[in-house]
Amino acid sequence: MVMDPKVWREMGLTDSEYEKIVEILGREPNYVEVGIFAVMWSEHCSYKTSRPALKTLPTEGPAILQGPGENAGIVDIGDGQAVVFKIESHNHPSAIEPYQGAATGVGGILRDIFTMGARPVAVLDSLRFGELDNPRVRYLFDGVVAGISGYGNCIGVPTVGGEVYFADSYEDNCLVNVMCVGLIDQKDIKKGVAAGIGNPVMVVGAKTGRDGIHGATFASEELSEEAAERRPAVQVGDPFMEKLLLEACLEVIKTGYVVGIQDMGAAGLTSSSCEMASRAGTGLEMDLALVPRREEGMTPYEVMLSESQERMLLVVEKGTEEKVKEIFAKWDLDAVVVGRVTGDGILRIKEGSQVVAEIPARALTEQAPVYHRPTRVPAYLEEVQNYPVDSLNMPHDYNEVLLKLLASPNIASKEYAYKQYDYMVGLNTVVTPGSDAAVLRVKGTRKGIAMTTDCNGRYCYLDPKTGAAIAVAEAARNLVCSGAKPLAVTNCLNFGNPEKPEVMWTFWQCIEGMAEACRALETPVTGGNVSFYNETRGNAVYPTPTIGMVGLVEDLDKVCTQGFKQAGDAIFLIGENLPELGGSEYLKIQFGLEKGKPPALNLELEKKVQRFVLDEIKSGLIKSAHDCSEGGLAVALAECCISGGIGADITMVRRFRGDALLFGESQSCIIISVDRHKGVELVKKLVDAGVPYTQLGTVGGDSLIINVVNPGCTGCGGNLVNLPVKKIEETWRGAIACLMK
Amino acid sequence: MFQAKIYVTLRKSVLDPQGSVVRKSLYALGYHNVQEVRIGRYMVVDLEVADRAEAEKQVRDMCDKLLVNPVIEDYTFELVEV
Amino acid sequence: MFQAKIYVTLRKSVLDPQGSVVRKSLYALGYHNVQEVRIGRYMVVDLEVADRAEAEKQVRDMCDKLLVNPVIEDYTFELVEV
Amino acid sequence: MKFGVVVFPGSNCDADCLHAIQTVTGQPVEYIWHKSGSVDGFDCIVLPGGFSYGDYLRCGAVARFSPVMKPVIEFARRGGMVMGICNGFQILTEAGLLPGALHRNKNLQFLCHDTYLRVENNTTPFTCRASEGQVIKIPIAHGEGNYYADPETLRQLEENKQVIFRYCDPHGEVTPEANPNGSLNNIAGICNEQGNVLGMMPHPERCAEAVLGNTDGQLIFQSLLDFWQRRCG
Ligand SMILES: Nc1ncnc2c1ncn2[C@@H]1O[C@H](COP(=O)(O)OP(=O)(O)O)[C@@H](O)[C@H]1O
Ligand SMILES: [Mg+2]
Repeated sequence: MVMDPKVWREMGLTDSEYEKIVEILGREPNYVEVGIFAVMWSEHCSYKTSRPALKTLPTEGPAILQGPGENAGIVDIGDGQAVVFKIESHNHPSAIEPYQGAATGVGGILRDIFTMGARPVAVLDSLRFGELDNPRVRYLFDGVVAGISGYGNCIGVPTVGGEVYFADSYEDNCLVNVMCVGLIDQKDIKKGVAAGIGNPVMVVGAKTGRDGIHGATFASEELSEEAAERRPAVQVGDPFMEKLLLEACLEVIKTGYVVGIQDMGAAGLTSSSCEMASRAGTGLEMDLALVPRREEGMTPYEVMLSESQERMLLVVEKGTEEKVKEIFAKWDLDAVVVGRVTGDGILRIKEGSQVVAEIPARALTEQAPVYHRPTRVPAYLEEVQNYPVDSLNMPHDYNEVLLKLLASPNIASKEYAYKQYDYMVGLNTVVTPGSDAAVLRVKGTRKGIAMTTDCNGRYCYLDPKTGAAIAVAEAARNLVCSGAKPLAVTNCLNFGNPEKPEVMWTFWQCIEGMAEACRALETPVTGGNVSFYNETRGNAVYPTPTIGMVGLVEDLDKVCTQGFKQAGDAIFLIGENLPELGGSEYLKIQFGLEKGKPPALNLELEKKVQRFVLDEIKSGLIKSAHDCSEGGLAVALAECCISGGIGADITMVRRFRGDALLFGESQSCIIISVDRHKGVELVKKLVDAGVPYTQLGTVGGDSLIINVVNPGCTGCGGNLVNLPVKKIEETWRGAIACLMK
Repeated sequence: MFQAKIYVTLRKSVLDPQGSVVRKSLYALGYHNVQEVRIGRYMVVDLEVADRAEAEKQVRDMCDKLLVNPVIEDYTFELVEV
Repeated sequence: MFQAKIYVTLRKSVLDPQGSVVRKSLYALGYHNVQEVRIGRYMVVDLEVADRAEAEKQVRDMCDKLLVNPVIEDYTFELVEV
Repeated sequence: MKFGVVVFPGSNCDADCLHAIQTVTGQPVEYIWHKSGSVDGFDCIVLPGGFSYGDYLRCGAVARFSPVMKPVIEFARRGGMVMGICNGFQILTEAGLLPGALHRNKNLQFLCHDTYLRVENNTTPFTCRASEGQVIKIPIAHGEGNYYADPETLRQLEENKQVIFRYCDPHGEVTPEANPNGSLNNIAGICNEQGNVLGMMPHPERCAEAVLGNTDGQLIFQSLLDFWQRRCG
């Protein structure tokens, strides 16, 4: 019987993809098989558009134990221990149902970590929304934060960091990227492989319902009204179930009975089974009648494609089934044998005795189509990059501008969000949200692990390659400022519709920039996630390649934070402040402009600055460190004052426009403070290392004072900023809560 | 004045984790006859409106706009004059 | 078989933070007629019991033991044969 | 002195409590599984924080029917020391070992931040190392810590000095601004009439080590040990 083309087209397959399926199978597929191909070959699961670009990223390094291809990446942190980490998007579901969308996003990424055998120790959330003056945006922001809080707090994994940006381009497509970090003894590492012919396959955890059928396909198209109509039953997260599943899985992994394990994420049973078989070069035979169900009358198609949460697929050593069941029973969970590993490479799905689908496992994974989509430079670029930023008027009142910047939601304190997160559970959080990177101790050692997420989408919009490279550099800089050596990267690439050549061009540019920066800073990519089609009615989100990075603190006594520590300490700027106003928050706040060329990134200088700062944090010379990012030098100084609860007296030489000096966002700039008697020693070291620097002033008092002297011009200098720290802090801390009222 | 009693339930195919924990707990307490438990919200809204039709319109409106999440929930309501 | 519909409300003397937030939001949305909002739980329990009196006894029992916290909550219920 | 930390399904501060007790007191401490039918051999039992049974229905409502709660209740009635932190406090009220109830925070949000507490009664096993009126800094992390009791119960609590901790400002002033969740009388922790059962919303186990930046929580675990060894109280 020949299938109506409408069937596969509605499932998201093209006619030529359908022909390829017929060719692979040597026959017409049946309905279940088309459904299985459709999800596995969806953009979300197959990476058919992004794969050629992703291949160009650096993925190897001495510390990398597991690069891309598994459920999460793994880096060595010494003493037989390792860090397991990964980031993932849940953008589309969150736009429809913010609470559950974000909650299940947390649930999914946690499973990616504990499926490797690691105990999740931290979550970070990287969020993007439209502007807060829109009530729908406030609803989304509140819902997403509550969802992350609801799930993460309940399961007891602290949410220790993240970022939130607001820009119009995200109004219809909010971005919800969640990263999870886990700790593991290297000997316990597990992989998603269905090895050992004859070994039983088990489904464990929640029962299967009709949730989110075709969620992966849904995530692979633009959000339109029709798409919203066709939306699958929304998945509701059950963090309590996940907590039990987490404990049970870790317990069972310790026994050594587990051969392979994988969570059921997008495309549920379908993706977990064929990926596990494909990695091991085996086949799987499963009887769907044995899968525990929540609803009656589910068809094989529905069972295979259900995206019910909190489920795992396990392959265990033959003969250990009962012992495995016992452990799950202890945690009040179902564990059911549904099939076995076979040697023929075929994914064979039965319902009772009837075979309902028979597909070579590799056809679904490795043989998925790959597209080299055309690229074209977007027309807007030239206009925005050449905007005559330097002809704008300078402000009269720098105090007012600084306060406006501090109250801008992109710069203001994000404690409205992280106050709702339990960031302490687990007793590891040494540096809590609010500094440059979060630091967690590794109990029983002197070590700490540091983590951060970063990406300025506006920079990527204005210059995708530089923007993506800056995201990597900033992430590394944040880790360095906390005293950690950057180790490795996971990324979440959020873009518009890749079928548009302009989007594809920015995608490639971002990958190039990211690859270059990762190479230079020796932070290989261990995996990540691509989310395309973040686009509605022709409006795509800013290209947003979020970088998640982890680093190692060798000695927790040497952890550094951003707050100024003591009156009298000397303040220095390490790096070089240049006249670069393009892409700054200042331009947006003061002129409503998101234009200009973003700040340049000199990777050689970046490396030098980072190496110097890290070395001198370790030597104990540096007492505080904070990198300049959005809002520039003035905002960074204000944050050092707020965190330290103390003022600063700054004097700078004016070599270019005052607004660029204070609010420009030059890269590779770090504000540090040292003991007043150590200034000379520091300068000598800086000179020896050939690192540019500027002495800025002194810690002390209860105001932030910034004076500017202008050598060539009498009367041009003077006091630009003089604000009580208390006032600065109130403005910065209360801004978002005030907008959310 | 009218009082609206609004009953909000999770849609049929949507997972109800609360309900299933409560069902298990009731079972453990010896209530073996319990088949299913679904947990929703019950809201009582007092409205200073004279006219029933108007009250009805307003309540429906509030539910659609704020009180109910149509993506996962269904609702019914009753109006009592008080 | 019976279906019990159980309505749980916060006691009058207990402040209802959820209700007052919802009331304020409704007001902000332009529903100026709203006087009070109280938010509680609505539970539907399916009971495989043949006899109404027995069903009633069981439901009351469950409420007193588990489903309702008498320190802060009140409840009423209805039984429908299904 | 032997401590036991009960593990309910969904407890997530169990390991934290174990770790803090071990680090601060150096005494033996073990987990007690929720299905356990006995608590024999333990001298102090801790019900840890977390989301037992997902906090579904009401916080602590389902956990209080766990098999282990029967021996815990007996142990408490015999005068054994029982301490409930956060979710543990909620379980103790649901179980009737402590009066009142904890419901949604006033602002409806989960709140995680440091709070200041005034020690209102230093004659209990949990506070004997403190001075009366001492101000300590202990973090909260809860969505439902809004303490309620009817007026009569509240009056009795105050009269019997059963209010052990009150939210206050850094100087010890009990102000509305210092009240994070809407609790009546700024109540953060109470004990039973006999003084051997404590419930508190803030988490002392989270601030009992220097590396975490605050050691005020040690006071409570040290008090327990000193009380047991008759060095205070
Ligand atoms: N959504 C969030 N969740 C948790 N922590 C957050 C979130 N947003 C921001 N933070 C925290 O606030 C601090 C400042 O964030 P950000 O402005 O992005 O810093 P930076 O510019 O140094 O990268 C960091 O500690 C960050 O982890
Ligand atoms: Mg940032």
